[in-house]
Amino acid sequence: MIDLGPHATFIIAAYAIVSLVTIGLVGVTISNVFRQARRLERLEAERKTGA
Amino acid sequence: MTDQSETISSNWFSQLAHPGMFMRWSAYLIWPLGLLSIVLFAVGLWFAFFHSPADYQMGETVRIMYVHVPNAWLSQFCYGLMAVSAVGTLVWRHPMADVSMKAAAPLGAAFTAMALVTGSLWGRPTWGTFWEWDGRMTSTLILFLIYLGLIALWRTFEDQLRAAKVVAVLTLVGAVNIPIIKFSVDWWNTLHQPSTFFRADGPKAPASIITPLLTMTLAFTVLFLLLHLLRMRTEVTKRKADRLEHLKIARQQKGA
Amino acid sequence: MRAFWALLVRDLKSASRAGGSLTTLLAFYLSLGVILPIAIGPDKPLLASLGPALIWTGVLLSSLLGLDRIFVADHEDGSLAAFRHSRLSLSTISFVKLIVHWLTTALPLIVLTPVMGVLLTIDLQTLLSVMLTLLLGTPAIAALSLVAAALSVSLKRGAVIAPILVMPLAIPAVIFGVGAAKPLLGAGQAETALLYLSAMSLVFVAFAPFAAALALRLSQE
Amino acid sequence: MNPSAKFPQITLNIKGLQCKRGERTVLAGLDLFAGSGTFVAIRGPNGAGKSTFLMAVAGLLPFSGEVSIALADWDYDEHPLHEQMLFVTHLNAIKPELTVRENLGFWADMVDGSRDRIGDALNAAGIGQLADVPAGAMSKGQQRRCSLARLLIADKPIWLLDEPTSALDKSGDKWIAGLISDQVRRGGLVLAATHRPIVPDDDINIFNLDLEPV
Repeated sequence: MIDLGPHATFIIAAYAIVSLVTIGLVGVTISNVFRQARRLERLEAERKTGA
Repeated sequence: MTDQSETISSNWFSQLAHPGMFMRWSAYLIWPLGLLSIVLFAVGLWFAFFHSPADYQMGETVRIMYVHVPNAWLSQFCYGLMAVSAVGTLVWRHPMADVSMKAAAPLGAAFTAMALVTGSLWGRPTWGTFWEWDGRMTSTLILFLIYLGLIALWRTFEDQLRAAKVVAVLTLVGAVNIPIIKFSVDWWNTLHQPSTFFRADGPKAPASIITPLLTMTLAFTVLFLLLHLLRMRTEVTKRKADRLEHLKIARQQKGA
Repeated sequence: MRAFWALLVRDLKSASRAGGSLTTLLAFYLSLGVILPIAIGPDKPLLASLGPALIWTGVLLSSLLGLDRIFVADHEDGSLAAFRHSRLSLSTISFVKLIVHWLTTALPLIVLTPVMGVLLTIDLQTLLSVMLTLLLGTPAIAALSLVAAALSVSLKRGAVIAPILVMPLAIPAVIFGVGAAKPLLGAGQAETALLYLSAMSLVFVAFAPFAAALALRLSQE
Repeated sequence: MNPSAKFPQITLNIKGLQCKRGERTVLAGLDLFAGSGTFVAIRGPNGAGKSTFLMAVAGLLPFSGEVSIALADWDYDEHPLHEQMLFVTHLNAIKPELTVRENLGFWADMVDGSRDRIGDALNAAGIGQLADVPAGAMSKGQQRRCSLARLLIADKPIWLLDEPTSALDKSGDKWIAGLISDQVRRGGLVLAATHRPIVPDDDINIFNLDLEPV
């Protein structure tokens, strides 16, 4: 890693937090996509059998 | 009162954005946006760390700017998008406008929070404290409060369809107030700190800083558009599922 | 016009008769006047210098207390639906509600401010300038409260959320209010702050009834 | 307008009225044509959309389809249409801390009625002697009578009544039936949603509108 100078800890902390939150956002968004898709499939299946 | 009838306008614009149509054409955008944002992040980070010199004034801490400025920009851009969606909900009665507004609010809050955290991490080595009541940072903090208010209002409504229009009104009221808040905070800032020799976004950035800054900003913006698209698709699916659930409950009541 | 006065008189009468909310409002304001000096400590010069800021914060917090009552009473007893067929448009009704809210909330607080001045050991000159800024600034806060109340009228838990919506939007009023009351950089700056404050109050009071009427119509659907 | 003058010719034309409350479709394609001198009795089980129908006609609820109301040679600028209607919901719109006279006086001012008819209205409603009592102190039935007395202090051609007889006793039912009969005889149009059937005088033209839950 290149020399980040005297304030390296703050630079690394900033990037760490940003990447953590960003990856968290991506993860939550994608998991929601699948969660709702599965929920819709389950309800549509029920409607076909139940109706 | 006389012949008051609501006909759904069927020009191509609302046709294109009809939930069913939206789900079809937006599916094609997911992978291109995803790949583009990964490439942009890779290039941006490479520039940020390996290919740009330290700033003669800020030193190495300028690299924090490469994540702070994009988030600060996105917190404004996202509110702008929500304001346009609010007008879409209230004025053009656009079917997807409230979905877009609801999908954008939490993202806006997250980007604003990141802007605040990176701003204070940048402030510590530069100003010596984690929080300096600097004009720009204070405005960003107030914007964060407005985002929280909007999300809270969304969640307090049970009936999401009615919530959409009411939240749209608050979004527009907020949009009108943001410039006033910015102006008053800057005025307040000059009151208490006659001059900070160092504005948060620094003097005119030399070329070597512009490229990483621009690439990272583009990367974050593309990521935001992708996440916004995905959240809109999730909201459409959720509303379809909710409707089926209502039918199931109604059927069960009739049956019981 | 007859209906305009009828609504104004009715609301003022029912507010004064069901006086409970007025006493809680003043009690809350006074208790702030007690807690803050206790928390800060009896250091008189410090309290005096913080005076205007504490009074403005106290007035803002107190006026947010009963803010959801503006429309909820009429919503729950069916008056709001009956207004639809009255001579007054929804925005005129909202304007009357704004006047009533200011008279029953901000005015009592301003009248009580001298007592706060005594508690915070403020000199007479500063006290008078604070009361002037309150007089000019509270209409803006009342206008914001009106819109927030209209937005949350049909919510079961609306009462909790309305203040949160008003707080960030009321910050400019507090900035110019305290700025005018306690000029750091001399009288010139107090004038500009007063001008901004009054301009903001005028604009907010002018637009709030229409925004509130729109919010009411939407949340009734 | 003295209390017995005739109303202008009214035409109410509803075509394909559809209403949704949140996710649920409550009214699906309802048609109704009614004119002056008619009493429309809206009947149906709970959840059939009686109140929703009245709120749609009163203009308090968005709907698709068409609701057109017209008054013969009427100056709509001078007297807007939405002011020619009185809508008594199942809520009484009364401030408990104000006296009965103050409440009715307020509504007289709001809907351009006349204050000096309050006395007769209260006597007709059977609560004449409670004029200066705080409304909150009265019983549910008396409060309902006070709310319905609003119909007598102003001359409006169209009445929309949601459960008018709720909380009323036998004599109250008879009073309401008489009230509606007079209004219809004057050429007014009354739309009332009720559980217990209202039996007006026999010369009154009744139109039964039965709603089914969707």
